[in-house]
Amino acid sequence: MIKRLFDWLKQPSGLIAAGIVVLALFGLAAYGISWTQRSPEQPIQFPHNTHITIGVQCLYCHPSAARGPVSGIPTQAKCWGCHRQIAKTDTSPLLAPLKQAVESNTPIKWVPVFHASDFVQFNHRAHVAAGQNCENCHGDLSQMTVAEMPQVINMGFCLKCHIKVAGADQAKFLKLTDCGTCHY
Amino acid sequence: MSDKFSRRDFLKLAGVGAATTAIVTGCGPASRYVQREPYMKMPEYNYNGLSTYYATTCRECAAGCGLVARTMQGRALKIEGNASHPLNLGKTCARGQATLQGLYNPDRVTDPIKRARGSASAEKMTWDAATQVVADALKKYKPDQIAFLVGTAPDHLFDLIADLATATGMNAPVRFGALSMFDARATLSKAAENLLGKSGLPFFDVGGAQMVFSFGANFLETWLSPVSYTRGFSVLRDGQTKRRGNFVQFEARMSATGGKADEWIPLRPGTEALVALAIGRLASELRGGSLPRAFAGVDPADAAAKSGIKLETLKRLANIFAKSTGALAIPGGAALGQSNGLAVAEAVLALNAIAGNFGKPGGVFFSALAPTQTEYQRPASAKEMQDFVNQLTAGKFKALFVHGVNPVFELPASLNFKAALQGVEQVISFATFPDETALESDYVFPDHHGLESWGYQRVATGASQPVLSGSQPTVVPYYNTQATVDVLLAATKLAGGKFAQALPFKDEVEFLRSKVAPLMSEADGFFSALDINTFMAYFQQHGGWWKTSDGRGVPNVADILNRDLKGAEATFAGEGEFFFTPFVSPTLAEAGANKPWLQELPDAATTVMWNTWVEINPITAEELGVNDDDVVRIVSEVGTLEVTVYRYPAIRPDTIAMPFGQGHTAYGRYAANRGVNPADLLGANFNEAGDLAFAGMKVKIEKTGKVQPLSRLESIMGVYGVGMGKE
Amino acid sequence: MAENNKHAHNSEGYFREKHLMLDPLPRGQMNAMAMEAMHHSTWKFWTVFAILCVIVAYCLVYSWIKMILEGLGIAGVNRPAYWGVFLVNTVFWIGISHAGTFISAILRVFKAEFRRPFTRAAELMTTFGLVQAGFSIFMHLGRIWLFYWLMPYPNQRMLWPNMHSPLSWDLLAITTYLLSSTMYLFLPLIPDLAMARDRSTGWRKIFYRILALGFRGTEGEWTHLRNAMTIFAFAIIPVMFSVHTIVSWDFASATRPGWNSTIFGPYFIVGALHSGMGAVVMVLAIVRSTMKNMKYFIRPEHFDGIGKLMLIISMAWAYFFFNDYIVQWYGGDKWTHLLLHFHEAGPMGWMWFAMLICNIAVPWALLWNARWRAMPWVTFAVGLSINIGMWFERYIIIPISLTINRMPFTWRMYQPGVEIPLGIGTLALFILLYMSASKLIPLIPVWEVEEGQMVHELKKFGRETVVSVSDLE
Amino acid sequence: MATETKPSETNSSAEHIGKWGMVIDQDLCTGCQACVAACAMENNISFVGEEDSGYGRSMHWIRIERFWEGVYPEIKMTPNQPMLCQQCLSAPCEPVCPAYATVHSLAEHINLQVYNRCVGTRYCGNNCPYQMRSFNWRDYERPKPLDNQLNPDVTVRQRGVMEKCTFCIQRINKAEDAAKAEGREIADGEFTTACAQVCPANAIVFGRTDNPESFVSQLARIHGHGVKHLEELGTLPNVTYFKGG
Repeated sequence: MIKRLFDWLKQPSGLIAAGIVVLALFGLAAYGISWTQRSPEQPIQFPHNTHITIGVQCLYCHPSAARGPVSGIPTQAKCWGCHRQIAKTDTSPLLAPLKQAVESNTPIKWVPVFHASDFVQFNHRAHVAAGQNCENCHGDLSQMTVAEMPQVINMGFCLKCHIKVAGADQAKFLKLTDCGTCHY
Repeated sequence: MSDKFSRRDFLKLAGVGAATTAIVTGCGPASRYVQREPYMKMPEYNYNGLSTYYATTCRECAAGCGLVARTMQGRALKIEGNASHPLNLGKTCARGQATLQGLYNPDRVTDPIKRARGSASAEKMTWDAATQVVADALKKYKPDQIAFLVGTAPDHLFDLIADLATATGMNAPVRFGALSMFDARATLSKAAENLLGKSGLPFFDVGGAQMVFSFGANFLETWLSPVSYTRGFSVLRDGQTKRRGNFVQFEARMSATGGKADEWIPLRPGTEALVALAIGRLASELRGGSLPRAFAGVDPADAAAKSGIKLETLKRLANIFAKSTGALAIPGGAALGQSNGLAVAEAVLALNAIAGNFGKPGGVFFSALAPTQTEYQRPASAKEMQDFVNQLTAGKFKALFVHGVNPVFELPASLNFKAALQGVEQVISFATFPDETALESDYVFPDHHGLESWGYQRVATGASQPVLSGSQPTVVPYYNTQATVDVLLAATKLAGGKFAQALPFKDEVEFLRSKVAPLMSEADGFFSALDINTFMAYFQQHGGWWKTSDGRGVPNVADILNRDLKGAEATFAGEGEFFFTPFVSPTLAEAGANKPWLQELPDAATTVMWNTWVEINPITAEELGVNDDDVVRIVSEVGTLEVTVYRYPAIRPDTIAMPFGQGHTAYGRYAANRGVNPADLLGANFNEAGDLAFAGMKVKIEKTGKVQPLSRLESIMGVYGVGMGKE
Repeated sequence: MAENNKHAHNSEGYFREKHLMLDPLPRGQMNAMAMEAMHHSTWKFWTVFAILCVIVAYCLVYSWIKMILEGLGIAGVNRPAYWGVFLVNTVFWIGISHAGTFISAILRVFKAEFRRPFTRAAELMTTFGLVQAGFSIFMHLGRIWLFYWLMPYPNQRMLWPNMHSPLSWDLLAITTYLLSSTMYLFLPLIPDLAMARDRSTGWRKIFYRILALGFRGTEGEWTHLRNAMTIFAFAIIPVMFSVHTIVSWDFASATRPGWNSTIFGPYFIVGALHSGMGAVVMVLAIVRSTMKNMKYFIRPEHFDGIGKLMLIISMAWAYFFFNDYIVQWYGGDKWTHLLLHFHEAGPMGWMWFAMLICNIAVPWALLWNARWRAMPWVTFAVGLSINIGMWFERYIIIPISLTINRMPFTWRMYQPGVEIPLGIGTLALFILLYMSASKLIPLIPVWEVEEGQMVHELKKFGRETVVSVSDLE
Repeated sequence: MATETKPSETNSSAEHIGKWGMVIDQDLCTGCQACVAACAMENNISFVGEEDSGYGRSMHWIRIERFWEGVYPEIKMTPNQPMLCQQCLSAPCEPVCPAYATVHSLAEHINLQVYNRCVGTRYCGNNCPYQMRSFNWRDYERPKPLDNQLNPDVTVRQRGVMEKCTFCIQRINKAEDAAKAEGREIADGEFTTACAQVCPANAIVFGRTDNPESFVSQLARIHGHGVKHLEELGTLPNVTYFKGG
């Protein structure tokens, strides 16, 4: 009966059927991969681009990036500091959640996009101090509304940059490629 | 908010298991499963991902060490010692480290509850209702029908209740704790009163000494202020900047402290006084001159015979004591917990007179009294507790408030505190954890955990200067608990009348300020301020207030040797061939048993974890025909216990020892129904000073044939050669 | 073969019934016999088969999944015995797998004629044994779902396996051995598959047709096959030696008392052959007694031949054991002395003595005698005792030696937990595979037997009758 | 069990000095277990319960060993011996790991354990002469809300992963980062490991061994008789013991 299967596969309809199956499988795989890389739903479609175009510095809202491991999400007190003075706040539907949150004094549940795994000890401070610009990893947010992943950020991505930065400096190379620098 | 934030955030960090491996390839899908709630208004001294440190005071025992709590985003992460705190200089003991496991213990009392006594089930109440209950109790009963039972620590709650009592004619609050019972503090202060002129807690400057004779004092484990005494010990041992000091331990069972001694003298229990006096006599003979009256009464040969120490050993020790500079003799531990405990204390104190070290470095002092304190307030002795229990039984008290102490577990079974509670109409416990006493009360109105609460605590001993150690909340209260002080204040307001007048305070903090305010006018404090706000700010920042000057009292020892000291031997209650020596587990002690990591810490002497054992000399074990891990029944005059045998090579063959700390019937999942409680064997025997003669019993041992293996860290093969085959 | 007691019988008839090579049957009949053995299976067979399936399902599949989900806690491993029965079984199965190659490759290379009927049975053992070894070593991993990190493959982390570690070599060596031994099993199989193809119908026919690769038995095909087999026979011998040497380095290159011993390489190989021969003889005895027509193919002469080998290997093993012991003792390291003492006098001392009895005393006592040697059940018993003894030996080397280290504070005994069902599971799976194989492929390399029969004859020199072989090439 | 170190050996060449080191004065150690508790709290070590801890599966990264000398009544406890990962400069655990999960940090000169690379062959555990590696035999339960105290600077380990003392590398990195931020070198005693920080008897001291002025180096000079355990194996430990007495 194996023979019969082969014969059936040889004729055109069989070939087409096989082709369809293969394509379906590839499609599914592609969808799955893209799904893992899509940026998540946020409570507010926060427009980074507008804020950047009016000249707000990244570190204004994420000050911890210059001081500690995590950049942190701004407190809504900070948002309100400006937005209470902007008429648009009361009108814009985009800002309604913020208004509502501030009035009801409930926190806004943001969903982190850039997310170091549990076993990676990432420190923003060192990278900012080393003169890395935010966009090197986070992409050009002046082109985005909500934050998105410009590229897969994994150990390969980190290492490539670390090796480049270290250059010929042996001590630096050792420290920047040391497992113990990030994993403990 | 903030602690909520952190908890959510923490699910990520703590997300072991699938998450960790699912995202080995880096970020991506995992990020979708987390939500983050930012602070509403972040404190301006705070940054995301950076820790904040708060100074506070350790509540794990009454010593009052200063702590610094590392917190991040509303969670307490780690406890460190407060480096500037004069008592512990940045160090802590294991219990202090494990405080966090109490704070985040899964078995805390989460809400105020009402229960039928002894029943596990309980119904939750609102705090308003709870306050009303307290207020009613205050109003309903005559002041002298209301009793307060609080922990050993002389803290702000004690002051508040004391003020209330004096203002309203209630009974003064009773302070008690197992540690103070096993420390035999009453005996020490009585001996001081008899010999050193005034009642007080003596302080032994181990650090300054060169040759320490310790009669049963387990000062490296739980005795009085273990951390500060351990610091002293490390100075004693320091052989680089000075000559390395030596140390001899007299005790029937080698404690962890005795294990560090250069020489361990296993004397017969009850003969400590004799031995001390004999050494005193021999030493003063060596010194020459007239023989002091204190030692005249004792015959060294006789002492040697009774104590089982060779006479030449006594002579040698006496010689060492007489010749060495900076000799110091310390009475404590099981030596005092005998019928002749007071005699022992006096004899040993008298021994110091030969060294003539009173009030000198490396000698005996009176502990520095805490600021604004005029005299030493010692916690209730066991005898006083017995009277208290009798009053309860007699129904003298209608309402009993319990805080910070667990008498049902800690008091000897023979005192039968549990039954005594039947004589009380209303028992209200303020316990943070569901301990045995809370289980036997009608209401539990849980207090904050120490790391969540305000307060201060007087340092009774251990520091050379007067110290008032301060507490502040390091994290937001995790459960629906309330500070007992606040509850009482609110209740007194509801009760009105003289209650309300007695405590005219808005809340706990205001009360604290009123108590701390006088310190601003005190001399040579290490900080001061002109207004109370600044002062309180410093007080919290530094974790308390202390003087820069030495506050230790110099004893008046005019004719200390010019009296008759009776070297009476101890009498032992109950018949049986073995002296019974309970000792306090250094890690579990009063309140450690519900903290899993303290359970998993090996005992310093036996390396046993998670259970209770009885230490029996291998020779004795052979005679009895029992082996390691065999379960034996121990019969005292008041009770019996079944406990596993540990063949302990460093204990007298006629003595057995058991750790105190396990054997809870409640107190959370890690403590409940684990091990046994030696307090169930202890009879109501006291020494002259009213302290419990816990080491003053003789017991029988019976085989049960059962076997229950102990978890030890050590290898029984490697350390004792068991099962290694004959060479 | 039978010279040693020809004085007893010198008759030609005696030689023939004893000597497979001397009473040839027509090819057709012999093929038919092999096929019949393959097709014919009793209810007993199927009951055993079913029981084994249940055992595998519970002991192997269920227990393993449970262990993966709950962690190694349900096994008996602890500190200091980080390795336990899993590694014991791994070494044990690799040892079993050695016999196959040894018999078929080495005996083939040395043209030992008595090998012919049971080369395949031995080669099957190699392959199936290696499968069990692989299972056992994967069971022992703490995070088995990451096993692929042990394989060298390019990745963006720029991470490679650590080639300093014997475990990495293990992985390579075992995979190499598995592949080559499978090939080596397959090559001699081709003519028989072709034979089976021509004698069967239905799905079997398709099955054999696919496997037989269209072998038709032309002269050219035979030459190619012979060359291929010769090449493999020579090539696989060093692989075999390397595999167990590397396994031994897992221990020899560690800094533990009782482990870092220079003799471990050859010691382990001899040990492997020891248990392997034992296993082969057991399999043959079972096959002979249970399968149809096998009494014709497998005869006392074969047990006699294997028996001699077993005796020699047992002596070699004894020598290496003594050598290892004496060298370690002479080394004078205090921890090693403790360990040696612990082996004999410790709580597991009985195992140490049992090992010596099973591995040395029993074979030496029973295999000296030619008549006993030729009795299948005797050699079966000896094989069994040798396998038990060799399992004990590995148990002593791994968990028991791990008990004693340089930190007496940590010494602790080891009690196996879920290892026991998992071990039984691997054994059951091994038997199961073997049983199914016995029904799918001819267990007897019929063509080799025929080949042998073609070239054997009895020659009379004066009063002496001898078996002579005229070589093919 | 241990041999004396001659100063010539310790100061011979760079890779024999290392970077971070610890000295432990056994004469001071009272066996109070404070270091064990502190280590557990700092490094998210899970507790294993009575049964497993009795079967040699306790996860302590530091354990205090004590033996007995003599027989009653002339019996003595040997000086308490806190054993932790000796952070060997030539460590037996490193070459045997097939996955490079335990590697030598060429930047910090200590032995790293990379939890997320570990596949759990446990070969390192066998090969550690000090038996100072603990394995996650199960996913040990940490009931809520106990997980609140977990230190975010330290990975929480999964079942099937080997772990060991890291010389509190999270503190090392933090201190180095802080020093870098202020453009200076780390001062001696600026930070220390959890065990050294808590030790009430000051028996444990941690610091830079490659800096002759650091407190550890000075201590090592003062007590001439420092002992490195199992040094005859050539592991070059970074922890020195003073027997004292």
